[in-house]
Amino acid sequence: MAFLTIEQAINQALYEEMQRDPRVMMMGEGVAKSRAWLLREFGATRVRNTPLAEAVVAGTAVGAAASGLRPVIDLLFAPFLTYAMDALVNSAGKLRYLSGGQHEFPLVTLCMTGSGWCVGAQHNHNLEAMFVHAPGLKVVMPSTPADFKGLLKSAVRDNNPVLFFTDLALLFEQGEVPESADHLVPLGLADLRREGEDVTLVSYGKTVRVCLEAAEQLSECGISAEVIDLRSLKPLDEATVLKSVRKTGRLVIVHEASGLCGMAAELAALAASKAFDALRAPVVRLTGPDAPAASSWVLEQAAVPNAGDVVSSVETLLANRSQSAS
Amino acid sequence: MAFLTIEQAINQALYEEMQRDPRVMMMGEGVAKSRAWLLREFGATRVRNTPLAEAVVAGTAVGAAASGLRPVIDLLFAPFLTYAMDALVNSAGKLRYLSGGQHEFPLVTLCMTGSGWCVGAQHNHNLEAMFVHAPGLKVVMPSTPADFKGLLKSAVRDNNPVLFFTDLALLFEQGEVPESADHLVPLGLADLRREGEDVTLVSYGKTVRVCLEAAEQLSECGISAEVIDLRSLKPLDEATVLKSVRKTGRLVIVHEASGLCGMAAELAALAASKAFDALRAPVVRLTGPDAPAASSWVLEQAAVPNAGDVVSSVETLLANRSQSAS
Amino acid sequence: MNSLIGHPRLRGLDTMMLIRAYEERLAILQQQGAPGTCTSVGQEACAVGVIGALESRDRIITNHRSAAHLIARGAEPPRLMAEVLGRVDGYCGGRSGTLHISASELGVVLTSTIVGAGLSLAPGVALAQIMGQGEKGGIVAVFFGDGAACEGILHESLNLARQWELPILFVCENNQWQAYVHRLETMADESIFNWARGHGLEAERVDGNDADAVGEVARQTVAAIRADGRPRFLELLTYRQRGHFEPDDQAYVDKAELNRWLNHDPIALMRDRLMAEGHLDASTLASLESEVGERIDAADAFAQASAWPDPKQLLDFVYA
Amino acid sequence: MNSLIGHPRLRGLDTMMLIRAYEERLAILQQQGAPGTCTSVGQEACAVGVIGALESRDRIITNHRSAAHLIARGAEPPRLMAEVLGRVDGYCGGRSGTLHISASELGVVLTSTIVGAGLSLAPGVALAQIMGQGEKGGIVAVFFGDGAACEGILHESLNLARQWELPILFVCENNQWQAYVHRLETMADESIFNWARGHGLEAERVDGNDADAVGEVARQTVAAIRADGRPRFLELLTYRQRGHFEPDDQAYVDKAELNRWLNHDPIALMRDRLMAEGHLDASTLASLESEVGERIDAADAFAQASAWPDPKQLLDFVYA
Ligand SMILES: Cc1ncc(C[n+]2csc(CCOP(=O)(O)OP(=O)(O)O)c2C)c(N)n1
Ligand SMILES: Cc1ncc(C[n+]2csc(CCOP(=O)(O)OP(=O)(O)O)c2C)c(N)n1
Ligand SMILES: [Mg+2]
Ligand SMILES: [Mg+2]
Repeated sequence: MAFLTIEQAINQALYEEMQRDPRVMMMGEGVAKSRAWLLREFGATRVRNTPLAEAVVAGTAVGAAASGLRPVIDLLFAPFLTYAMDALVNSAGKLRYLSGGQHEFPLVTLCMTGSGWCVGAQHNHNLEAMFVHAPGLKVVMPSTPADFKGLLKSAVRDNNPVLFFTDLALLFEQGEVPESADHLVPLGLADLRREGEDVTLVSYGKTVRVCLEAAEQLSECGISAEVIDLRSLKPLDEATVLKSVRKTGRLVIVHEASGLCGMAAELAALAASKAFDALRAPVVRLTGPDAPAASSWVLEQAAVPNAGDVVSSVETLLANRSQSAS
Repeated sequence: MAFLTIEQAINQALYEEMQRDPRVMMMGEGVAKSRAWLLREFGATRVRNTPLAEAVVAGTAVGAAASGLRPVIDLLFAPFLTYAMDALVNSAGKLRYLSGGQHEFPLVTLCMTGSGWCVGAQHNHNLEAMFVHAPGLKVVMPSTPADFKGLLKSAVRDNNPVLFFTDLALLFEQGEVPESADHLVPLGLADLRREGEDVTLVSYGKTVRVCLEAAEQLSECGISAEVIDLRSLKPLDEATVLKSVRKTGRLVIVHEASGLCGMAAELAALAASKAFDALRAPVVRLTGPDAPAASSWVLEQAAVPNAGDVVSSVETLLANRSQSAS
Repeated sequence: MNSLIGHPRLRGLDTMMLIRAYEERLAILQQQGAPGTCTSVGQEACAVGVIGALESRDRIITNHRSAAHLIARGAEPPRLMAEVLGRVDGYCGGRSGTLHISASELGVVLTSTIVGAGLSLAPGVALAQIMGQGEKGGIVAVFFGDGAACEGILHESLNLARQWELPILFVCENNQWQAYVHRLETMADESIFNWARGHGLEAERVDGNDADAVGEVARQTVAAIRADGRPRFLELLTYRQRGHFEPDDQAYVDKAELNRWLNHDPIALMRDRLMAEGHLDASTLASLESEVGERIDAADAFAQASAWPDPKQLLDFVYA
Repeated sequence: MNSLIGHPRLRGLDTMMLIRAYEERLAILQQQGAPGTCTSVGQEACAVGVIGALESRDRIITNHRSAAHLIARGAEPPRLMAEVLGRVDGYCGGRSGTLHISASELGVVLTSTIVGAGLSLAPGVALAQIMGQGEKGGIVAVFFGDGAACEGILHESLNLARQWELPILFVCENNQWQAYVHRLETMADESIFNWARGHGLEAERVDGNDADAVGEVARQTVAAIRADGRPRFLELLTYRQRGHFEPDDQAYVDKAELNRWLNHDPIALMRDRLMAEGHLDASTLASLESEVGERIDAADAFAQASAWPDPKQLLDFVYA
């Protein structure tokens, strides 16, 4: 085991995959500087700075992926994906299908998002749900160094386009990471981060920590919360979520992204359709508001669900425990 | 009352609003041809063909809206919005907030989508949920000529950016439309299209008709279905949906868009959190698959929920009626 | 290929006739209820001229108006027609329909109907070529319209191709129309190739209805790209004879302009020239015509007989 | 404005000094925990020269590197600084922070930090002007970087502005850097203004560190736009002295290049020239400097004393 930051875990995953497979290459505005180490190791042919031109960078990755390379592109901040939307949604997501399976798109798109840097809504916008909604794409948003490494490696090896979101606030978090170059975390598998009986807390990215903190606090009041870290948003590990909901009968979903048509909506719908009989209380969504992220620290923080919010939601849910128990 | 197609209702709304307010103007690739009537009436200054450059067309509309005009842009098919995503999501949706309220964006974006034309996923992609998810935008998708007219007029008068989706398959449907130039349908108000007791069918756009057909068929088996046409996806008329769900205890949501993080997820989550106590059966989502739309007629049609699907879902829900009744 | 074809330019004529007949048949099928198409009627010389200058190791990116490019590259009308009709024997198993037909086996890859998307994809295909994927020395020819040239992606694509020295032949078929808008309404300049020159690319403009002229400049340009690996740009002046998408009454089209171009039809031009030069006589022409007609009849019969896809396979090919 | 300022060019110098002092203070605040900023240190002459040529009826669109434009237009450092710190007295009530400061009251509208977004917005602002909104005869000056010039939106914006004859002054501050990438890595050509010329726009390139030279060409260009309503393009050659975003050690920067430009600092250049010409002496300079210092101290105090926004108002201004 090594003790790495998430930043380091990402770099290690990229290094190992580039080492393993000469078809893996990187492109993006400044990648050859931000990942100078990779440039030194693998040279300027495989680690390429690009012009500020997200549309053609993404399109180039799509074209390259269909032609035998395995590109990883870094588009920096998630809102900049709006410039690359045609390449990602209409090309990467659809041209395999529309061609009757002629093309594969082993392509990873890296980007960052999340509050904590006072940069405002044009850098801080958790828009992962847009890509979950779009067909043909996979979406990953891990929360621990080990998962960042293991999922990024799996993403690079996947033959489909994968959107890989990094919550900026996690970048310098540290954690144990298996050293093996074969440490892979499969796409589509959630991680049960804490077992519990009374309520299921589901989250991904930065707010997993919020849920873990809340679970800790809840345990002090005798409430046992199960915490699931989705890690992959698509494919979604429905089984793990449903199993937990069936056990606890209560579901609280927590994320920083806006609520409307977000992942919490998807999970609530999942529970309401496939674990309805087991639900013992209303499903609760704790999400960011339907508002752009403000830069001002106090507003930025006010928009993110925190452990206190989770605790009080759970307490409300369980207040009527005796009544609603079946 | 006039008897109009949806195409005519749209044109009439545009005509009346341009007549009423000289700040209303239109831009888009071919609008001066597809709406030659408006060109003749209002001249080339207010009805403008554009180059194929969706990004700058949308950006221009955003800039014009903030500067005193009230632009309506026609971006043709919904997937082409991917080129206009920065202007819509990052500028129109966020610059009011980020500027602390300095700007308003009275701006309508028209586009078409939906199956029935064998044009495939790059013309047929119901991506309205992406814009519901994005803050600062409003989203409308009507189903009747009267609503097209009344909602488009309201959209033009609204001081926020409105995405206005037209399901192509409806374009030549006919219906009664109030003649008054003041016929407005407010954004954010659903329409209870049919009253019922046993189940609530919620839909929007083309599949409203599917639900009405299903309700008719169900009535023949003695099942009474309530049908709600959302009309506005954002703002969403939560009250009408919740009231109905509280009455019937059963909810089936039907749309053509993909399911993951779509409107059906949002509505299911709404019911599971705010009408949980009234729910008597699992919430059902009948949506398009997580797949691009194929061109081939049979595949295209297979991807759209039909009345038979709705009927059999409802029958399944009600099969256990006695057991699950509280 | 027809056994009557002695002279190589006759082969070009024959291909243009096949393209024309194929698309005219599609227009008829459309009137009988088949999906509409964007025909390349009037632009056949662009496809035949440029694609004739390419080799099998090269890659081609086309767009919504793809039939000429596909057939010039050797695509079989039966499978094309089956695709347009949405049948299993189509190149894409019916999933594409007419608007995004890829035929990787022919090197026609990644067809997108999003205007300008080909320009975003081409650098990646070329990058893979110079990074050792596929056969050595291949180049990419990307076909796009005057309308696509107005999309911002042109600028990004030209800049990247130049900066990274990607072996791309940019082929702008300037057919004067962008759906229902004349290009003079959307661009103040007469020429598009100046935009490429602004990027420092070598760029030429040529009569796109003259297959000989297109072939000549294309051969030179392809040779130059192969020699130094740098991108180059061709603007082919041509005209969209049948309107944007079948059916199109072209009521909005200036009849005088249309007639000028009809009188400069690429097939008639080549036919008359070959006859004048003694490479073609009336009876050979008649045989070519009848063989083309037979091929199209056969394609039509094949396509109509082809099965519909199985709805159970709706979800095939979403993910790899 | 300082009472010591007799000569109009002294006002320009004073403004540049104010901008510099303001941004250097922000850099210090950043080290103390305030949010980082993209300073325009080294580029002050671009702002002062161009904005000095505009009138109040004109509109300005800036970007992430906005302080010089805002202050040159008359924005008050206390309210700017409060905005950077996220406080209620900022121009945007703390919602923007440093990256998207609009000040509509000054005609600085629609600031987006998305690189190139200003280019998409400018035609709409200009369109409103020529369609009778706002004061008659106004133009739009849109500032953007060499990096933004690589985005496809440049092409679309130039083409639309030309085609619709929109009164836009495109101002490209070519500061040689695009975040951490040198522009020679992203564009093969020495010049950006050739791209505009490829679009048929009149375009000039000028030393962006010489406020006199910028002012001269800007005045001529603005007059020309006002006369015929057509867009024009200026490329201002300048340099980003402090790196991309505070803090930035610039380890990746070529020291020789940086030094060349430090030796051609816009403030020093103007100061020395005014002294040489007898418009400025050492004691006046010292007074100007100390007044600037006082203004910045006051701004700092104001900003730090300004209240934080109320979280209860989190949802204000999402919808109109
Ligand atoms: C981004 C986008 N916008 C609009 C369309 C609709 N559309 C399809 S073809 C076409 C005209 C394209 O003109 P041009 O590029 O000149 O090609 P041509 O059709 O003339 O061959 C349009 C507007 C589209 N498919 N994609
Ligand atoms: C679309 C987009 N891509 C990337 C960024 C991140 N970013 C912010 S400023 C900047 C550099 C822009 O370079 P340039 O346009 O030359 O302006 P400069 O910073 O040099 O003033 C980058 C890459 C962004 N804000 N928006
Ligand atoms: Mg054209
Ligand atoms: Mg720069």
